[in-house]
Amino acid sequence: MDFVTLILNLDRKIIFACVAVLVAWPLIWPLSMPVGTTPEVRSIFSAVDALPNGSDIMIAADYDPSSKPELQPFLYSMLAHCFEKDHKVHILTLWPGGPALVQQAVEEVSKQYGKTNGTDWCFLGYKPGNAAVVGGLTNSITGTYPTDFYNRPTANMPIYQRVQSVKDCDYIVDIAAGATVEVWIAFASAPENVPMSAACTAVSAAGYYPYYQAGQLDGISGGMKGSAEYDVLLMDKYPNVQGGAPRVAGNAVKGMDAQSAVHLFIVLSIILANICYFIANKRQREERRTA
Amino acid sequence: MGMGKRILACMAAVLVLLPVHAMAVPAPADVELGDVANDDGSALAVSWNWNGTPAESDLFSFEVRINEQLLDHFALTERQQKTLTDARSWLVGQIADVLTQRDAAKAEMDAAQSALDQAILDKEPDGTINQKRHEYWQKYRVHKRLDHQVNRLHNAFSARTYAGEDLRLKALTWEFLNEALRSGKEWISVADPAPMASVGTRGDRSDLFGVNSASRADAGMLFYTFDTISVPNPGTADSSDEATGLEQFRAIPVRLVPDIEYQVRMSTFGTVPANPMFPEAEAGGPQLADVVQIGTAAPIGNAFDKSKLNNLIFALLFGGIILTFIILARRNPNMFIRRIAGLEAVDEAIGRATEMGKPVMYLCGLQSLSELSTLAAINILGRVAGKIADYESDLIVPNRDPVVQTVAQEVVKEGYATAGRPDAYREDNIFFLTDDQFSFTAATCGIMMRDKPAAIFLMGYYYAESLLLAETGADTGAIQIAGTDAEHQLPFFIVTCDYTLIGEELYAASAYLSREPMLLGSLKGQDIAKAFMMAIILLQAILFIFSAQWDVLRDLVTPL
Amino acid sequence: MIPAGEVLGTWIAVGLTLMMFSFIYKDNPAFKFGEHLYLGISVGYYVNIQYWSTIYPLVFQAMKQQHNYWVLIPTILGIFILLRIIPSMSWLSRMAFALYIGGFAGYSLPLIVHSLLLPQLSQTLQPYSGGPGPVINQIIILVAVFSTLIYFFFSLEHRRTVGMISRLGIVFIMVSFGASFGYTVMARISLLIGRFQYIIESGHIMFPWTRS
Amino acid sequence: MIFLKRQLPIIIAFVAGIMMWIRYYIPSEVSTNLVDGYLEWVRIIVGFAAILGILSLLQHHMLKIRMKRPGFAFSYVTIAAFIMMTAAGFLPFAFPGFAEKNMETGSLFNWLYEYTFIPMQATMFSVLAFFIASAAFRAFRARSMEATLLLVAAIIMMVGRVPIGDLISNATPAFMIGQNEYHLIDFEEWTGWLLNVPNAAAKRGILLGVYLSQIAISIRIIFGIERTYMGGGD
Repeated sequence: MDFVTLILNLDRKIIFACVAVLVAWPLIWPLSMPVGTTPEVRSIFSAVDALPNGSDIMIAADYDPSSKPELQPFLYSMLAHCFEKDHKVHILTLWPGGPALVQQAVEEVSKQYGKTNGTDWCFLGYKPGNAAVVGGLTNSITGTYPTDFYNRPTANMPIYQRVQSVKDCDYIVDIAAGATVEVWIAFASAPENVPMSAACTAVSAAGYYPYYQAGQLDGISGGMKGSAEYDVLLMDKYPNVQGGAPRVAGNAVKGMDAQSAVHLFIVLSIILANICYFIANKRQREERRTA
Repeated sequence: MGMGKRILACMAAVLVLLPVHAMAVPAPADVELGDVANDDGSALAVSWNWNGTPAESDLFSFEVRINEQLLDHFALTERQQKTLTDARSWLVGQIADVLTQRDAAKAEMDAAQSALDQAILDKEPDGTINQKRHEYWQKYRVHKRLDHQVNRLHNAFSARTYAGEDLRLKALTWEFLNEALRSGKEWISVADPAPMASVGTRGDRSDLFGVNSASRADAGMLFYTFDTISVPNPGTADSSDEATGLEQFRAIPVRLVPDIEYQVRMSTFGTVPANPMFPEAEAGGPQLADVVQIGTAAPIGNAFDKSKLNNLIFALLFGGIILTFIILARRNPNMFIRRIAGLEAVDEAIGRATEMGKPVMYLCGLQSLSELSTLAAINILGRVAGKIADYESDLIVPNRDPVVQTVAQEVVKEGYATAGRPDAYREDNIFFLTDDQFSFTAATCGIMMRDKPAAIFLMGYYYAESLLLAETGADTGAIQIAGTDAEHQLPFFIVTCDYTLIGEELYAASAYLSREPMLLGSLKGQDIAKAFMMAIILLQAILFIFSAQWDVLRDLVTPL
Repeated sequence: MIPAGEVLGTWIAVGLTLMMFSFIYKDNPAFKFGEHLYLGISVGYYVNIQYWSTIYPLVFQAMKQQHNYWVLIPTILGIFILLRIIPSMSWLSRMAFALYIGGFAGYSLPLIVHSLLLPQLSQTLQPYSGGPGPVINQIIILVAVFSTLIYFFFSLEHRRTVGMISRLGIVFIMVSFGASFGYTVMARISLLIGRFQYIIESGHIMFPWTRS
Repeated sequence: MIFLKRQLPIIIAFVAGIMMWIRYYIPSEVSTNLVDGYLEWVRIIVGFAAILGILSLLQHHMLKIRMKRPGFAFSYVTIAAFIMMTAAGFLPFAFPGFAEKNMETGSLFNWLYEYTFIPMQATMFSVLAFFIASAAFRAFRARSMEATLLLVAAIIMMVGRVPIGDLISNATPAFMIGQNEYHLIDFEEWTGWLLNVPNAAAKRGILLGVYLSQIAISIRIIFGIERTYMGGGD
C-alpha cells in the first residue's frame, strides 16, 4: 500500500488518538505561547475600561454548560474587570441552563473583591421568553424581575434606586451561546441607544460581524480565544487580578496551546488529504484511459 | 354550546382586559418629546424654535436672542454670564470660520467650473479637459463637505430644531467637546446620568443639554440626560478629515416621560481651581464648572411619532406587497420562479444512482413537521420519489419523527402513483428509526455503510450530527446533495457534499415544487423588497461615481 | 480537606464524561445510558428552573405579596397551553398561542425594521472616507451585499449578467462560510479542551492524597 | 364550536398583533403601559409553554415504555432521573447530607447540576472535535470552486486566529512600505480583513433576506395566513 492510499484510508482510531494526545500534551506540559489580541476584543476591553468608575453594566450570560469552556472564562474576566473598576453589575440569563453557572462565577468573584449583593451587583436570574424579557427590561428592570435569583424583592435594593431600566445602564455585554445577541440588539441596544458588545461562541462569531462592522456592536469576542484575549488584556492592565482571582486568570489562556496544536494538525491533514485525493483521482483517470 | 359561549365570553374579556390592564398599571412612559411648555408660560431657553429652514442670517440673530433671554430671565452670576458669552462667541466664531471657508470653496469651485467650460469651448485636448474636470470635482466635493458642516454646526446651535414639525435633539460628540476643551475654550456642555463627580471625565459620550426629572427626590445629585449616545471610541474612530467634518454631530431622539415636569439645566465646562458645589472634582483638569437651572418643562405626548415614519412606510409597504402576492398566488399559482440549480442536480444524481443499480437514501432532517425546513424537505421528497419511480431504483427514508414518517410515506406513495408505478412502492423502506439524536445518527450511518447508497439526500434541518452523516456519506463514495437552512451546518455540507441548497434556496425549491400560495407569495414579496434594497445600493454606487458625498439615500433608510 | 461530596461527585462527573466519550468508539449501551440519564436530569432541571424563576415569583408571589390578581388571566392562558397534551382539549391552547405569537409578531415587526433591517442597509451606504484602503473595502462591501442579494433573488433567471453577478455572490458567500467553518472547528476543539482540562484538574480531587 | 376552534384564535392573533404593531408608532403613556402589560403576560405564558415542551418529552418516553418500542428500557433511566432531579428541587427540606434545600448552593439539586448535568452536557458536543479531525482526512474535499474557496478561507482562519498564527507571521521576513512595517504573511491582518469585509458583507446580504422572511412570517401570522402555531386537528 503506498502513501496516498494509506492517508486516504487512515484508520479513524489513529486520528482520534492524535487529537487526544495533541489536546492533553500541551495541557500537562504547557508551551506558553504568547496570546496576541485582536481589535475586536480590544475594543470591548477599552469600552468597558473607558466608562467612569461606578457605571452600570448589564451583563447577559446567555449560555449553558455546553459552551462553558468557551464563555465561562469570559464571564469571570468581565466580572473581575467590572469590579476592578467599581462598576455596578446587573447580571441575568435568558438560558435556563445558565443560572447555576452565573451563580458560581458571580459569588466567587464578588467575594474576592468584597462586593455586596444588592448594592454593587445583582444577579437577576433566569426568565423565559428572550425578547419578552429584554423588551420588558427597557421599561423597567424591577418590573420584569420583581425578585432576584435568591428570591429577594429587587425594588428595595440600593442598586435599583438609581437605575430603573436598561436605558439607565451605560453598557450591555451579552455573553451568548445562541442567537440572543440579535435579541439584545433589536429590543434593547438599538432602540434605547445603549452601546453594547458581544462575547459569543466561536460557532456564531463570524455571523455577528455585520453588526460589528455596522457599529451596532462595539466588539466581538469569539469563543475560547476571545476569552483568552480578554484575560490577557485584563492581566496586563490590572496585574493584581492574577493573584487575587485564580480562576479568573486562566483556563482560556492555558487552553490556547492545545488549540494551536490541534488547529495545525487539522489544517495539515486537510491539505495533505486533498493532495492525496487529487493524486488518487489523477491515477484513476489515467488507469481508465489506459484501460 | 353553553360551555363554548362562556369560554368565548372569557376570551373576549381577555382581549378587552388587556388594554384596560395596561391603563391600570402606572408606569413611566417612553415618549417622544412633544411641545415643551414652561411653568410660568414665558418663552425660556428651552423653547427656542423656528419653523422651516432658516436663512444663514437667522442663525446669528437666533443665537443672540437665546442668550439674551437667558440672561434677562435668570439672575446669573457674573461667572456664569461670562461662560455663556464665551461659549456663544466660540460657537459663533466656529460658524463664521466655516462659512468663510465655504464661501471661499464656492468661489474656487465656480472658478474651476468656468475653467472647465472654457476648456471645453476651446476644444482643448482630452487630457487637459479631463484634468480640469477632475479639479472641478475636487473643488465641488470640498464645497459640499463644508456646506454639510455649516448645516451640522447650525443644528448644533439649537437644543431642538423644528425640521417641519419633526422634533430632534442634536448632540455633540466626544471629539468635538475634547477639541473645545483642549483649545482652552469654555464650552456649553454636557449632562450626564452619572454622579456629578464623574461628569466630564466620561470618555465616550456626551449630550448638549440635560434634563432632570423634578419629581425625583434627590434631584440635586441626579442629573438625568435626555438620552445617552454612543460615539465611536476615540481609539478606533475614523479620524480622517471628512469624518471630523461630518460626523461630529449626531441626531438622537429625545425620550421623556410626558406630563412630568423636568428641570432643564445647562452645564458649563471650564478649567476651574475648585468648586464648592462639587468638592469631589479635582482642580486643574477640565471639569464641570457650573450648572445653571434654566427652567422647567413638561413634555406632551404626540399622537404619532414622526421619527418612525420611514419605519411605518417600509413595514406597511412590505406587508402590503406580501399580502398582495399571496392573494395573486392563490389566483395564479404559476408565478415565475427561476430554475433552482440544486433541483437539477437532484435529477442527475438519481440518474447516476440508477446506472449503478444501487438505492437512494433520503433524510428529512431532525426537526418536527411544523418546521418550514422539514416541509420543504417533504416537498422535495415528492419530486425525488417521482423520478425514482421512473428509473426503478430503491428509495430508503429513515425517520426520526413518527409524524414525519407517516407524511413521507404518503408523499412517496403519491410520487410513485403519479409516475405510473404504484406497484414499485414499498412502505417498509420509509421507516422510523429512533427519536434519539445521536442514536439516530449512528443507526443511519450504519445503514449507509451497509447498503452503500449511490446517492444521499440530506434535506431539512440538522444539528451537530450533520458532520457525522455527511462524513460517512462521503466515505461510502455516494453522490451527496444537501439542503438546509441551519447556518452553522452549511459549511460542513458544502465541503462534504457535491451540491448544497443554501438557506433560502431550500424554501424556494419547496415553493417551486409545491406551488403553495403562502410560500410562493411570500417568496415573491420578499423578492420585491430585495429588489428595492438592491436598487438603493445600485443607486448609491452610481451616485458614488458622480459625487462622493451623497447622504440622501442613507438618510432615507436610517432609523431615527 | 476536600468534602466527601465533592470527591464522590468528581468521580461521578469524570465517569459520565468518559461514558459520553465512548460514542467515538461506537454507539453503545453505556453512551445510551448516559444520554438518557442526561435527558432525565435536564428535564428535571428545567422543570425546577421554570417553576422557581417564572411561575413561583410571577404568579404566586405577585398575588401573595403585591396583591396583583391580574396575573390570573395569563395563568389561565398558560394552563390552556398545558392542555395541548390532552387531545380533546388541545384547541384551548390555540387561544394562548394566538395571543402570544400573534401579539409578538406585531411587537417585533417594527423593531426588526428599526433595529436590524434599516441599520444594516444604511450602514452599507456609508459615506466613502478614510483613504484608499477603507474606500476599496467599502466598495467591496457594496458589491458583496448586492451580489449576495442577487444570489438569493428568485425572480430572475441566472443567465448572462445576472448569472455572473450571482457567481460573484457565491464567491463572497463561500468566503464567509469559510470563516464560519474555521470558527466552528475552533469551537468544537475548545469544548474538548475544556473537558480535558476538567479531567486533568479532577485528578487531585479524585485522588486526594496526590495533592501536595 | 368551529368558530371557537378556528376563527377565534385567528381573530385574537389579528387584534393582538395589530395592537402591538400600531402602538410602536404612538408615543403615549397608554401605549407604553399596553406593551408593558402585554410583555408581563407573555413572560408568564412562555413559562407554561416551556413546561409544555418538557411534559411532551416525558409523555413521549412514557409512550415508548408502554408500546415497548426498541430501547424502551433506557426510558426508565430518563424517568427515574427526572423524578430524582425534580424532587431534589421541590423538597421543602434539605436532603440528608446536604446543607441547603431547593436550588441553593450546597443543596442536592445543585450537587446534581454540578456533577451530572454540567459534565454530560459539556461532553456531548466536545466529542465532535474528534469527528472533525477524522472528516478532515476523509471528507473535506476541494471538489468544486465553492468548496475550494471555503477551505482556503477556513485554513487561513484556523491558523490565523490562534497564537501559532502570530508566531508564523512574526517569523516571516518583514519589509517597510512608507512608515509601516509589513510581514510577508500577516495572519492577524488577513483574518481581520476576511472577517470584516467579505464575511461581514456576505453575511449582511444573507441577514437582510432573513429579516425579510421574519417580517413576512410576522405579517402572515397577524393576518391569519400562517397557522402552524395552532397545531394539528380541526
